[in-house]
Amino acid sequence: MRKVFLGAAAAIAITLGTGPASAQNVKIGVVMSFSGQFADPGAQIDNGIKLYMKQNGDTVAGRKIEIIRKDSGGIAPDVAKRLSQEVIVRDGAQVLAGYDLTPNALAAADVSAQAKTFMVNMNAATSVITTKSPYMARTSFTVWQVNEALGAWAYKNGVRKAYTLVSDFGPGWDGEAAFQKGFKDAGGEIIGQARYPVANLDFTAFVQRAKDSNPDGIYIWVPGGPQPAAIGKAIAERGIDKSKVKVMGQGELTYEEALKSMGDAGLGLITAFHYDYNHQSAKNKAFVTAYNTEFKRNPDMFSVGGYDGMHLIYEALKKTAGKTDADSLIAAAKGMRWESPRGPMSIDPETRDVVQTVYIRRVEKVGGHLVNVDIDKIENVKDPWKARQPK
Amino acid sequence: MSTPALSTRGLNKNFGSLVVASDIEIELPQGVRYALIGPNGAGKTTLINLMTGMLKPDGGQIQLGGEEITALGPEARVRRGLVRTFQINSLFPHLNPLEAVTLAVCERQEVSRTWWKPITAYSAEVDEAYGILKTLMLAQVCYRQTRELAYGQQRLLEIALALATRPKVLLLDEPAAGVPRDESAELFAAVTNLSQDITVLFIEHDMDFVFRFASRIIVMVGGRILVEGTPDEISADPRVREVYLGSAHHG
Amino acid sequence: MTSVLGVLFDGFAYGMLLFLLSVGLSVTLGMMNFVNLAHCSFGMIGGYVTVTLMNSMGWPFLATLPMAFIAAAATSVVFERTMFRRLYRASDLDQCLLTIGLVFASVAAAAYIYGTIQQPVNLPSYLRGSYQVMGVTLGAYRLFLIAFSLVVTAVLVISLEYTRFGAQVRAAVDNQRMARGLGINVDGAFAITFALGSGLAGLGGALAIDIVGLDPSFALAYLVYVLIVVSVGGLGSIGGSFVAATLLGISDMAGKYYFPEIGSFLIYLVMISLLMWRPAGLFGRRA
Amino acid sequence: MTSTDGALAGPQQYLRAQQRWRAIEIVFWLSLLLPFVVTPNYLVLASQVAITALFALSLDLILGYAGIVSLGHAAFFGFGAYTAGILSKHGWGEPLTGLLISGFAAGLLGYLMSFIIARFRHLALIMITLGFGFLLLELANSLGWLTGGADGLQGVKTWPLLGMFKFDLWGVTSYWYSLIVLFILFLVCRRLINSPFGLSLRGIRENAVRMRAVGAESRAHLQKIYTISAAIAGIAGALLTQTTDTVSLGVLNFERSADVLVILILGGAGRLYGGIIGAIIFLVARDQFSGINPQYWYFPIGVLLVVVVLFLPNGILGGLAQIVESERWQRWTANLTPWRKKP
Repeated sequence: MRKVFLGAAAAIAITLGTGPASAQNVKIGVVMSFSGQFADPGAQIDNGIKLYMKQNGDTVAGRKIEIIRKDSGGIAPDVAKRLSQEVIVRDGAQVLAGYDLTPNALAAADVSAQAKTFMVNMNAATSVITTKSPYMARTSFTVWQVNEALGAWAYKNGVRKAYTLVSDFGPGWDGEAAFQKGFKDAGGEIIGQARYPVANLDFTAFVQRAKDSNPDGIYIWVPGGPQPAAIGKAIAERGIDKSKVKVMGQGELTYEEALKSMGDAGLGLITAFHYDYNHQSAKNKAFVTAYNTEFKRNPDMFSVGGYDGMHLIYEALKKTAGKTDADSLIAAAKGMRWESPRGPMSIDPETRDVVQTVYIRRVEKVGGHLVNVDIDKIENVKDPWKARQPK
Repeated sequence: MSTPALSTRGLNKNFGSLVVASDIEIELPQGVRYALIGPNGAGKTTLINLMTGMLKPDGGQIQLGGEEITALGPEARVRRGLVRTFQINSLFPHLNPLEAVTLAVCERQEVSRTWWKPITAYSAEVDEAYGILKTLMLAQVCYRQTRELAYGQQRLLEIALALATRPKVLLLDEPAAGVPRDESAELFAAVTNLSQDITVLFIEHDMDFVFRFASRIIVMVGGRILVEGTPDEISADPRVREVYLGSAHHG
Repeated sequence: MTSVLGVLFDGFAYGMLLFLLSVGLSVTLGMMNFVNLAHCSFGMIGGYVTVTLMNSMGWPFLATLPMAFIAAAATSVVFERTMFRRLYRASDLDQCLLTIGLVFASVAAAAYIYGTIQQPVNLPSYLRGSYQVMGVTLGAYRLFLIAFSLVVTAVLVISLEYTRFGAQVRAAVDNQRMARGLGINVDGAFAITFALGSGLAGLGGALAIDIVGLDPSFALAYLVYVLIVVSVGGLGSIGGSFVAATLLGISDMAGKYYFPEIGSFLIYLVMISLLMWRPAGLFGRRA
Repeated sequence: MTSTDGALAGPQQYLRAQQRWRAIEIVFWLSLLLPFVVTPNYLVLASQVAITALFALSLDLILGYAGIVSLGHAAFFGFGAYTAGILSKHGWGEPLTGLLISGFAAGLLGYLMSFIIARFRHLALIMITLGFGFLLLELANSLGWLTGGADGLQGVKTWPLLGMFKFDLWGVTSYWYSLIVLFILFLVCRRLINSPFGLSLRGIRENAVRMRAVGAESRAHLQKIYTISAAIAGIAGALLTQTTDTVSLGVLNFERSADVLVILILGGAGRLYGGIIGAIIFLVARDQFSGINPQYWYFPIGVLLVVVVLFLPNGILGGLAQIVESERWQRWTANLTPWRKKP
C-alpha cells in the first residue's frame, strides 16, 4: 500500500514538472512488443538497450538508471497508451522509451505531451509521430527519409521506368509515395504499381505481374518477418535478371535472416538504409563484436535504434546534470550530435527527428556469406516530409 | 362429414432409390384418436416428418382444416395448430419443465418478442404452463432441470410442450417409448382425455394400448397405407394379420 | 495463356501446402469431434525440428522431413493421452479453451527456446531455381512440394481406405461402441489417428518454412488458414480438404495476379460464398 | 438454487425468487468500487477491464444464451470504436451521445449481418463470422482516408464527461465512466435474459430443432439478439476510443475476437457474470505475468487456461456452480447450516 501511494505521489510530482529529489533512480519505461508477431524487433531493441547499459554503466550524473519493461503485444495503441500511463503513474517513470509500432508511438505521444514526459522513439518510422509531442525525439529513421533518397538515387543510376510493389498499409503507402516522389522529381516514370495484402504469404503472382510490365527498376517495400525472404525467392524464381532490372527496397528487404533463407537468390538486391551490421567502420566493428559476445547474434536496425536511444538519454541526463523534467531533457537532446555505429547522426533541433546518412547497399557474397555492401551514401538526410509541412 | 382436421393427398417421398412414402392419402376427422401402426421401417416417423414439414415431400399436398399448408415451414404449421412430439426425447436439458412449457406458451402468445419486461409480468402465461404441467402430473418436479427428470416424466414433458402450443392436431411419435407399462397406461389415459377439439394421431408398437386407446387405426407397410379402419376391422383384417400381427416379434 | 498456366501451377503448389497443414485437423475435428486449435502448434514443432537438424546438426533437408513428422506425431500422442482424451466428451468450448491455452504456452516456449527470430532454412541447390516448361516458369521447390503432397495424399487415402488398419480406424471413429464390441482397440485407433494428423501438420510446418517462414507466431498465424480449408472442405473429408486447399490456393494466387487491388479480400469472400452455398463444406456430411 | 426446490412454492413465487438479486451479486458490484480506494494506481487497467467485460457480456448474449459462436465479434467492437473516433475527429467529441451513436451504428451493422448469421450454425457460422471480421478489418485498412489505415485514426479528442470531468492520466474518470456504462448495460442484459425473449433464447441454445416444433420464431429471435449484442459490443468499442483517444486496426483484428471468446469461456458462458469474471482474471493475470516477464507471459496464461479446463469445466463460474451443486458440497454445507433443510 505504502509503495503504491509513494508511486502516485512521485507521479504527481513529475507531471507537475517539479522533478523529484535527484538521489532517486531515473526510471525509464520501455513500452513495446515483447510478445506476439512483433516480438523479435522488440527483443532486438531491448538488446541494444542492454548492451549500451552494460558498456556505459547504469549510473548517469549520479543517478541510477532503472528500466521498466512493458509488453504492448503488437498493434494496440490502447494498450500502449495505458502501459505508458501506468508506467508513469504506477511505477513513477520519468522517461518513456521503446515504441516499435507507429500507432502505439502515436498513442503514447499523447501521454508524453499530457504528462510532460521525455520520450525517445526508438523505432516507429512514420514521419508524423514526432510532431505529436514536444518532448519526443527519434533515434531510428523515417520511411520518407530513406525512400525518397532511394528514388532520386535510382534515377541518377540509370533507372527510367520503375514498378512499385508495397505492403498495403500505412508504412507501405509511405514507402511507395516517398520512392515515387524522389524518382519522379528526378525525372523517372512509374509504369505500374501494386499493393499486396498485409498478411500475404506467397509473392509469385505479384512478382510475375511486375515482371510482365517490363520495367528497368522494381521498387519493393516490405516489413520485416517472413515476407522479405519470400519476395527475394520469388524474384529469383521468376527469372528477373538483376543486372538489367534493378530491384530496390528499404533495408528490411535484405536483413540478415532474410538473406540467409534467400541464399544466392538474394544476390544483387539493392536497398537503402541507415544501418547494417556489415557497415564498415571501426565503431561498428566494435559494436558488432560486443553485441555478438553478449547475445550470440548480429545487431540490426532495431538494435541500433535502442542503442542510440539509450545514448541520447544518457547524454541528455549528463547535460541536465540528472534533472529529469521533460523541458530540460528535450532541450538537452535538441541538436545533439554523435558518432553512432551507423555513422554520424544528430537530433534536428527544430523537429527533434533524426538526421543521418542513408546508405545504398547491394547484396554481395563476401567470404561465403551474403551481406549488404555499401555502394553509395547520401549524407545528412533530414526527414523530407516534415520539411514540406507548413510550419 | 365436415372438413377433416388434417388430410394428405398423394404424398410421395424417396431417399434415392428407397421409397419411404408412396401415395399417402389420409383424412383425420376432428377429435378422433388415431393410431398409426406398422412394422419397423414402414415409414411412420417419416410420415410425421412430412406432415409437420420437417421433411419436404417430393409430391402431394397436405391440408390442415381445409387450408393448404404444403408450402409452409414447420414453425408456421405449428402456429396453425399442427404439432408433434418426438420418438426420442427432444427437450431442453438445462431448462426446468416450468420454463420449457412457459416458453412454448409465450411463443404461442407471441410475447416472446418482448425483452424489456420480466417473465414474471406474464402471470397468465405462467399459470397456463403450470396448469398443463399439473394435468400431466409434472407439477411436483417442475423446478428441476429437465435432464434430471425420470424418463417417463420426460416423455410427459414432450406432450406438455406440444399441448402448450394449443394444437388442433397432435402427432405423437411413440409417446410411451421406453416407459414402464403402468406409467404408459397413465400416459395414454392422459392423452385420450384431452379435449375433443384436439385430433390425435399416435404411433405405438404395443397392441394392447393401440386397441385400448385408439378409436381408429392406420396400418402402414413399406411406405404405403395398407388399411385404415376401426380396431375391430383392423384386428379382423387378414392382410394385417399376415404382415404385422402375425409376425412373431414386432420390435 | 502462359500466365494462366503459371498462376494455376503456383496456386496449386500453395494449395498443397495448405492441404498438408490442415488435413489432420479435418480428420480429428470431423471424425473424433475434437476441436484442436493447437493443430498448428504441432506444425510448428515440425518446422523447428527441421531447422534444428539442418542448422545445428547439418542434416540434409530431405532427411529432416521424416523427423519432423515423427516429432510432431510423438508430441501429439503425449498430449492426446494425458489431456485431450479427457475432453473428448466435454463441450466444444472447453476443448477450445484447453487447446488455445496450449497454443499460448507453445508460442512462449518456442520464443524461449529459439528466440523470436525468423528461422532461416537453406534449401539444397536442386530445390532452388526454376525450370522453363513451354514458357511457364515452374519453381523447383514448388514442383517438389506438389509431387511430395500428392504422394502423401495417395499414401493416406490408400492406408485409410484399403487396409485393415484403416478399416479399424474408420470403424472406431464412426461408432465407438460398436467398434469396442468388435474388439477393436478404440483408444489406440484414436491415438494413431491423432498422431497421423499432427505428423502431417509437422510435415507441413517443415515444408512451409521456405515459403512462409517460421517464428513462434506460426502456431497462431496459420490457424485461420487451416480453419478456412477445413470448413470449406467439409469436416472429416480428406478429399474435401484437398479440393478446398487447391481451390483456395489457386483463387488466392489468381486474385493477386489479376485483381491485386482486392487481393486481401478474396480469400474471405471465396470462403464466405462457398459456406453460404454449402454450409457443411464441399464434401461435408454434416452441417 | 436447489434449496428452493420442491413444488411448495407456486410458479410465480418461484420465478420471482429466481430473478431476485442475490446478496453475492450486490457484494460483487460493490467490490468493483474497491480499486478507487485500494489500488488507485490501477484505475487505467480497471477501466480496460470494465470495457473488456462489457465486450464479453455482449458476446455472452449470443454465445451463452443463443448458442451463436462467433470468431468475428471484434467487427462490432471495432465498428463502434471507429464510429466514436471518426465522430470525435470531425468535431463531435461529446462522449455520451458518441456512445449512443456508436452503439446504434454497430447495431445497424449487426442487424444487416443477422440476416446471414441467423441461417447458419456450427462451423459454418463460426467461419462466416470470422470471414466478415477479416473483411471489415481489410476494409478499414484500405479506407485510409477515413480510418487512418495502419497508423490509426489521428485527432481523436474526447470532450470532458458531462462537460465537467476530464479524462485524466490516472484513469479516475475513465473507470467511473466505464463502470457505470457496464453496470447499466448489465442491468439491461439481466432484464433481457429474464424476459420471455430471454427464455426463448435459452431454448434455441438448448435445442434449436425443438424450438421449431413449438412454433418458435427462432430466426427472428436470433436476429434480434444478434443486433442487440452488436450494439453493446459497439458501445464497448466506443468506450475504448473515448477513454484512450486512440483507434487503430487493432480494435478489429482476429486476436481481439479470439481473446474475448477465451475470456468468456474462461469465466463461464451463459451466466452474465462469466464475461466479467473472465475479463478480470484474464487481464489482471496478463498484467501481472507480463510485469514479471514481458516476453514469456503467454506461457503462464496458457497454463492457466489448461488448468481451468481440466479442473473447472464450463469455465470458472460453471465449474464452481457444479461444485456447489454437487452432493458432497450440499452435505457439507448442510452440516454447517443445520437450519437450511433440503426438501
